[in-house]
Amino acid sequence: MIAAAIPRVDWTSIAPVVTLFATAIVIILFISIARGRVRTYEPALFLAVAGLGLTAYFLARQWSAVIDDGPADAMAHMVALDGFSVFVGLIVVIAAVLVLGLSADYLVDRKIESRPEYVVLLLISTAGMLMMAGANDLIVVFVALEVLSIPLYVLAAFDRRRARSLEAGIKYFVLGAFSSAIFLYGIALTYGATGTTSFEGIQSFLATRLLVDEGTLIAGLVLLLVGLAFKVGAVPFHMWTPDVYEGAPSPVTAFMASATKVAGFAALLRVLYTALPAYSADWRQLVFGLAVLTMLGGSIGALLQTDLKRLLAYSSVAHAGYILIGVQAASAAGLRSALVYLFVYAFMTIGSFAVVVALGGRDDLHDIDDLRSLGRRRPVLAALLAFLLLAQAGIPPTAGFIAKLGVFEAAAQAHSYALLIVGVVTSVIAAFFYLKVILTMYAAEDEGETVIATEADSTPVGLAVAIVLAVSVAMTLWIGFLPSVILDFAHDATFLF
Amino acid sequence: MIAAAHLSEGYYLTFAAILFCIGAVGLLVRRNVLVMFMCVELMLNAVNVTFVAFSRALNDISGQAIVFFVLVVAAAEVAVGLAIIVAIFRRRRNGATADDIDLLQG
Amino acid sequence: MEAVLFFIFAGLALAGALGVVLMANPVHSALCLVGVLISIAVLFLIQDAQLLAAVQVIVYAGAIVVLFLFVIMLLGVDRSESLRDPVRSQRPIAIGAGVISVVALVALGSQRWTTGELASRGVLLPRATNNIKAVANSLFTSFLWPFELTAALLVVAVIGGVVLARRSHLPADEELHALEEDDA
Amino acid sequence: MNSRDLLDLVWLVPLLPLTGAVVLLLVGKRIGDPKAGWLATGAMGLAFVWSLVMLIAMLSLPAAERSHVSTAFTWIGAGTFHVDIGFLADPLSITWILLVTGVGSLIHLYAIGYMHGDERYSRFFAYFNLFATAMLVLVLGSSFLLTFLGWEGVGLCSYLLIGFWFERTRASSASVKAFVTNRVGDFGFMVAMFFIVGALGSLDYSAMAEGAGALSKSTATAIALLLFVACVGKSAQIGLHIWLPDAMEGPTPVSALIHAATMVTAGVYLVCRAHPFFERSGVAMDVVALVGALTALIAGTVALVQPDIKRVLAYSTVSQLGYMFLAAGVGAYSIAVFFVLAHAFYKAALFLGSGTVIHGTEETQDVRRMGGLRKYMPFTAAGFGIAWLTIVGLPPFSGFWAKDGVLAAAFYDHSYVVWAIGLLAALLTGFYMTRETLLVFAGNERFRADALVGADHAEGADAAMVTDHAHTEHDITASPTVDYGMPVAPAHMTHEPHEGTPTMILPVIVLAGLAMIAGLVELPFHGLEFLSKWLEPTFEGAEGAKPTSFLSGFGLSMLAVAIGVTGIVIALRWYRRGLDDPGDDPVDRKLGAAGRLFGHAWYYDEGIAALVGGPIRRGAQWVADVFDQQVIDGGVNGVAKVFGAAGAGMRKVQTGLVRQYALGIVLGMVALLIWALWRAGIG
Amino acid sequence: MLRGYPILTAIVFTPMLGALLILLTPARRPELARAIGFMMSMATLGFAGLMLWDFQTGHGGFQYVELNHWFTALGVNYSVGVDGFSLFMVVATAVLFPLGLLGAAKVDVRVKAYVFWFLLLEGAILGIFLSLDLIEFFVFWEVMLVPMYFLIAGWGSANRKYAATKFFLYTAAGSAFLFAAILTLGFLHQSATGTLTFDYQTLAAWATGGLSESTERWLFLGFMVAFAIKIPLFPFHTWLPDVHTEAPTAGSVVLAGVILKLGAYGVLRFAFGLFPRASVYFAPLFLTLAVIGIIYGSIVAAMQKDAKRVIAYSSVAHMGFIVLGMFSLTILGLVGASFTMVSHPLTTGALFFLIGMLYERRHTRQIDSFGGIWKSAPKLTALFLIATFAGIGLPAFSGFVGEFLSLLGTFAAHRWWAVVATAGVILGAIYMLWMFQRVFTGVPDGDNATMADITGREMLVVVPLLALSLFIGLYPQPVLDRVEPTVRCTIVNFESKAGVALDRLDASDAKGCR
Repeated sequence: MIAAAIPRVDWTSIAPVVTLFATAIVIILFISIARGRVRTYEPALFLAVAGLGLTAYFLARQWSAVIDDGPADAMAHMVALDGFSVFVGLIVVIAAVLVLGLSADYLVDRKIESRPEYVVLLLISTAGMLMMAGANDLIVVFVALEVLSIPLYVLAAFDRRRARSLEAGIKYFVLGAFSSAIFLYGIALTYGATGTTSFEGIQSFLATRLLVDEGTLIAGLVLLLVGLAFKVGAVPFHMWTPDVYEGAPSPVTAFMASATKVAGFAALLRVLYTALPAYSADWRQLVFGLAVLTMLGGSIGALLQTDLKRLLAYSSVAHAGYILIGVQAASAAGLRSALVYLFVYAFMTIGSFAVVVALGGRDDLHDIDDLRSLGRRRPVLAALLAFLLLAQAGIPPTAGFIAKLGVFEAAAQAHSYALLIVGVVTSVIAAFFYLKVILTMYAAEDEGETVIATEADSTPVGLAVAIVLAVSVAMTLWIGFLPSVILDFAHDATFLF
Repeated sequence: MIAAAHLSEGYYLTFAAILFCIGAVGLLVRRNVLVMFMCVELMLNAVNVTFVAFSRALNDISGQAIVFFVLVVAAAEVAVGLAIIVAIFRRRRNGATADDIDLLQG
Repeated sequence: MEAVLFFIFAGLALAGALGVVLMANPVHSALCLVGVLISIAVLFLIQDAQLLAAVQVIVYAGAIVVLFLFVIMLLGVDRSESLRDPVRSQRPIAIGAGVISVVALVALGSQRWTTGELASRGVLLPRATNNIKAVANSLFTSFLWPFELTAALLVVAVIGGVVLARRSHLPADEELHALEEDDA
Repeated sequence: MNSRDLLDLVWLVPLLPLTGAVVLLLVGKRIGDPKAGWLATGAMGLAFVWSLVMLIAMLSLPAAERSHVSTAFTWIGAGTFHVDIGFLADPLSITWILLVTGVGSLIHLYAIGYMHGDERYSRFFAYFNLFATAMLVLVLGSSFLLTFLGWEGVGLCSYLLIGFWFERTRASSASVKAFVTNRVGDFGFMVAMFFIVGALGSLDYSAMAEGAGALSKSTATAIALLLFVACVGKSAQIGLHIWLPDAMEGPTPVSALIHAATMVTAGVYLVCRAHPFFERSGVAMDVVALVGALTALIAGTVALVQPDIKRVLAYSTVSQLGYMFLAAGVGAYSIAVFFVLAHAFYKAALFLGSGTVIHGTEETQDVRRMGGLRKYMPFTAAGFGIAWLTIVGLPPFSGFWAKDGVLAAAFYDHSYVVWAIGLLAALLTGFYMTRETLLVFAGNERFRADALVGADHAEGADAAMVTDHAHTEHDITASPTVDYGMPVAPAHMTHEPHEGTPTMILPVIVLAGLAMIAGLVELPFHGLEFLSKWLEPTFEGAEGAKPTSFLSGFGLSMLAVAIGVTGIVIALRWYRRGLDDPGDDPVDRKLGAAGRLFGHAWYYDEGIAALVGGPIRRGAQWVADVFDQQVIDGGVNGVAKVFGAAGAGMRKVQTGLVRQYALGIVLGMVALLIWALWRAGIG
Repeated sequence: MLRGYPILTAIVFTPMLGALLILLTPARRPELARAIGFMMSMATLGFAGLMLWDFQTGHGGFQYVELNHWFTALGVNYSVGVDGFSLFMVVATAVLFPLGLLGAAKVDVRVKAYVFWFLLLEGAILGIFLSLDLIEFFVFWEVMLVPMYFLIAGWGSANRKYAATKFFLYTAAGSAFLFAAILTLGFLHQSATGTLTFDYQTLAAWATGGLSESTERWLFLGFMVAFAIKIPLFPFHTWLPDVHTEAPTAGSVVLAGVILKLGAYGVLRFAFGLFPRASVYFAPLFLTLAVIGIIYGSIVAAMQKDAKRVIAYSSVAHMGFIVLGMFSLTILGLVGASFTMVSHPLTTGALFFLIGMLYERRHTRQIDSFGGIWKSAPKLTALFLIATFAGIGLPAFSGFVGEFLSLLGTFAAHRWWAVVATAGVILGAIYMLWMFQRVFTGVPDGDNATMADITGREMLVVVPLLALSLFIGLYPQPVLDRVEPTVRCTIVNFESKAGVALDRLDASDAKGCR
């Protein structure tokens, strides 16, 4: 009655995840041994970056394997090795490196304790995301979701001396656990309805069988969607985002906004595109509704915000809405556009948070009013923030425009004209609050007040943050001007899905 | 292999649905963070019951295997969650409820 | 026989669940939770999930709930909660939503709960020893990958617990001080 | 060089004054006073000489071939539409350029002295030359569009010159009023051109000559009437006449040149030029004749009681222009042109004379404050007197022949109504011109400081001035159409009145002389109708009715003279000795209520001013302030407000309570579940 | 001579290159930025002049076409070309920008940034006029907003934040629909033919046959919303006065001069080219809006208290003439509209420069606070007077030719619209002259009495514009000859695709179009 033998371990497919775990363990061991004797933080950072670099190398290996042999699965069909997983994995790894860059000085400056552990948690979370990218089974999705989320709960609350950070942590945790339970229930119902949790199993089951009584499956689908919508921050499951983004340490927020969102969408795309294509007519309706609400909610919610991080949180909600447009298209173009959007979005948002980090600010509060006449006080930072915000607003020739163009094209192609209209209209609403920030930096000056250079103005931007900022801006510009590379990359990724 | 006179899985599943929703509602109406966690545990248990019931109905062992993962996840969540609570309550000894944690809003 | 046991323990479990939600004192809630968990263990048992029943009692009732109680005591948050909800609309809406959810889920499921393919990843084995084998088999073959990954969860739980619960030697931000003064 | 080659050079005529204008605009200040004036006058004089050359060249051609177009280049060509910059030399245009350059030269000459000492001396002459250019383009244009170019050009110059003394609010307001009123007419001109293009495909006069006859009556009527609207504007016919009296705010030479001799007759030119349309229509001719007659009459009534020396002349001009249209309206184009010539001479003389008077009396314009000036300025008085005799229509001066020709043409055209009206207007002309002449040059001297003030009439100041001041200072409606009712200003002269300089006297005398003898060009005797013959190629087949017999013609003439003399006699009786009390004008007393009606120009201006300054302005203000800002822009901003409110709502929902966020999740789940129920076909 | 040389790319990217160069200059040497800016915009003018000189007359299709792949994954190419519609807009743009920089010598804060944005704006606008790919067009269309936004926000007057935001959002709102329509069009084409492309010529050739009439109408409206806002057509005009009042002088000049034309150009090029049937169908609607705009703009202009607002509303009226001419769908109307598009930048540009000079001298634009300037600043007044009359549409100035042809064309097709619009001629005189009267006549007092007259440099800015206006007013043929073939092609397109006989054309007109 033994169903199967122990599966052959396909190292290619799991190498990235394993590498990250191994790095994390190495760092933990190092901490335990070296604590109190030598500095542990810098070596931990170094090890982490090296591990991430190695991971990227393995991802590249995976890519060539996929190119050569086509998509495959491994570990008893639990792991998918395809263009999609590599693409998403790459975004996540890049995001993790950039966030480490943001964190390096930040943790020191703010006197946050347990810094090496921070690095470990970040690595494990990243590993969870990689797992998610290659998930081929609902159970793997669930476990990966937890592996990436639980460290994030801790990271959000990491600045323990700040009440806001703790509050972010507890809120994220309660709601995260709650939505995980719902998601899990969805898995259970789907399991009952199809007899399996494997994507391929579900897909082939639904492809070969015409279910008469679809109640359980539909209920499962709905609950799965709720859980994933929570992770990607879609309205009305978004309410945690503003609070958590605002309260969490800025680099963590950057990580959540970029990598977590990527992972969430990876899961969503996997579940919907791989497991449930037979029900695309149904979930397209739901995603349609979610997309509309998310775009509207994100852009309208941001209108009156006074805190920069909170504003960026709402903006990330709005972005989720645009990505949902790509999801809703249920086509290769939709998938590709969503991937491109995620890629671009990661850079834009990390760049924006890099400015937030560079600006410092007492108690990590970021009132937009404090940006007053930043254009005069810190011209370079102001210009970069303005640029990144305009990119987020989707103004060409930035990557943001290419991203939006992609999802809108997908919508048009899928005849989702209503989404297209809502999308373009909310872009305009969204432009308002980005402009509000820009105006504060540039036009608010010389209204009778003299520009007072604060102490923070003279603090130089740390090298790591500067590099992160430069990379983000460079990518945003580069993709804006010459998007072919990334478009083709994403195209191949979807082709090999 | 399966005895004929089983109770239909519908009973278990209905029970699980009710339990799940009690847990969900509990999380919504309680203000003590620990009780809220317990409600999450209720929800997870409801899911476990669901898995086991389906497992039997499908005559498929994986449903039971999955419950193990749920258990692990629940344990890890509780550990971290309680740690966060401890960290918060260290600072605020006067028994704050979830409603008092509202610095972040708007 | 199964039906009788089911109704008894399902009823107990629901009562316990209501207890968790309704008890004003968190300690009482925790105790009710224990009742729920044990009842569910029984339900596992009657469904031929012997291993799970045992684990349920050991891990859940034994470890998790104790942890809860420990934290409650540690923090001294065992004061009863006021029964009036300051947000007046919350309770009716929550209950209404809960009821609708139950009705909807049951209505959806009761068309026909189980529609899936049978025995896709190994069949159930009736007796307890066989059950353990079957589960183990499944975990180490089909679910090897997620099984390995759960290791990460445990690592995270440890690190997270340590990091967060560690006593800080640095003062809190001014803001926190201010809040403490407010509370006092 | 044969005469056609010579006629090709007709563009030199407008070019000469244009050169003058450009030079003066660029370096006029450096040329200075009075050299700038001499330069401008020289340019005009040369233009006149060249016009004479053109005349000779034209005369050397056989009558049937006296039409020559010289094309410079394509102005606008698009699609099938094509207009050239081209000049048409034919008897009509040659006549007009002779008039413009001839009278223009004299008035330029006059202005040298008149404008002496003005701080913007050279600019005045630049404008003057520019005006001449535009006027010459107007009459020489080979198409409606080029005529329109000139038409607008003279409007521009008129604007500039009326507002020449821009420091005076009255002047600047009058200039705006003139331009805007003319624009109303231009509207007609433009729409007429659209019709013409639609009907004929071309705006060339040659196309009109060929195609007008074949047009439908209604099209022709539309074109003709629209063109006439333009003429009404430019020639200040009844309805759009309101700007001309105000135009007297400009320097007097301007009044003489533009608002008497040349520009205002452009309407007559246009009717003559476009006569095929009018002929084809028929109805339009009647309208022209009737409007002309009514204008002659009504403007005459207004002139009766005006106290301002120039304003009497202004209304007189309006009235006289009415005669010209009357003539054109009954088909007597040659007579109309003849009238234009005659009028140009005598009215220019009158204006220049009045200018000299104003100049010599330290800017006094109120005839009630003059009197007996012939003693101080004998030459001017002589010139003015001759012109007076001419305008009132005493034989054998040109005025007689012209007016007689008009009335006869009307009578023999069986247009008895307009004839009767014209006759009546002659009575008025006789009266008001005599009144003015006597009040200025004869009778007691009322300009001295010790003269009676007429204080008891001071409170008679009424509406005209009150409305003038009621408006804000810079208001389009604040233009001084009538000064009637203004109290007599206290005498302010510090010196004795004096005669003008020789350059000012000479033109008056010359013009008066011309006015005397101009009748010779068109005598209503067989073989002596030189002008009609000369113009015959232009007005081919469109000659007005002729007296059937000498006797009946003579009878009519005598009747007209008699009526004119009646007016003179009445005025002589009232004003022979001037005014005992400057504040007490007999005409006011005798006419009573009618006098006030006439004095206020039938309240037409005040009515329009009240309308524009009142409801129209309030309406526009409402549109600008309420509708535009609150309705339209309010709508735009309202959209933003709606989103803002939604954003505020979202902030409110975000209470910070984690339970509520969870509730959000649950509610979202419930919504999805309800969708699922619907999807699964349950409930 | 220029065939084979990427002259158009040079035109678009020279200013952008200049902008990059300026970034490299040190901020404390503004004169360097200014010099580079002026040089690069002059170089652009040089290229544009070269193109104008070399442009082949009597040829209605695109010239100097360049086609390069940009990102084919989304069907987007970099493709530029010039025809009669865009030719003079490019030249007008190239003329206005150096003058704008010259006129902005008074800007003394953040000069580097100012010149940077200004050059970027020039490049974007030129890009809009030259793009032959719809997405590329849209990219430039959106890019243009940014520099303009910063110019208003950074160098505007008191209420600049409101104005900048309003400008950006209002225009972006319109563009949103344009964007949606472009994408939809592209994908309808893709699903019909299998090729994903946004190439204008391909789509134009396909659209009428490939789209149902109702789809065509919706797409047309999507395009028109964007264009109507930009033009701006009544009732989408309220952003214009707000922006004009707040924008710096050169910004206003460019805004009125070319940015407003972008909308009209969009209609000519894209709405007409892609959706001929819908254009015919909706023509009465837009004619009516145009006529309302003419009358309404004039009335509201008359009542303004701020000189810039007067000109702003006058632009609404002038743009009404342009729209009127276009939607007459006749050769004369289209030629007239195109001509007005060339002429309006000259006259209105001059007016805005002059008002800017008044503002620099008196720091107010309130009409009431002026008076009698003629006495203290006669030369400035003379130029203002000329600009006023040029703006009114006095024959001999360029405005007249355009308006006259527009009206003539409209009259042939829609008599009563033309008649009512002609009435706008009267109103135009009222508000302009009334403003002139209040500002320049009377006796000056206070600061007005001591106002400095125009300087040589300022003359250098204004005189060329007015001289050009006079020149093409008297001799418009060079412009008309280059515009008309393209207009004929458009009309041929209408006749063959919309199936209506709009004008008297023969088969020879269709040659050399596409």
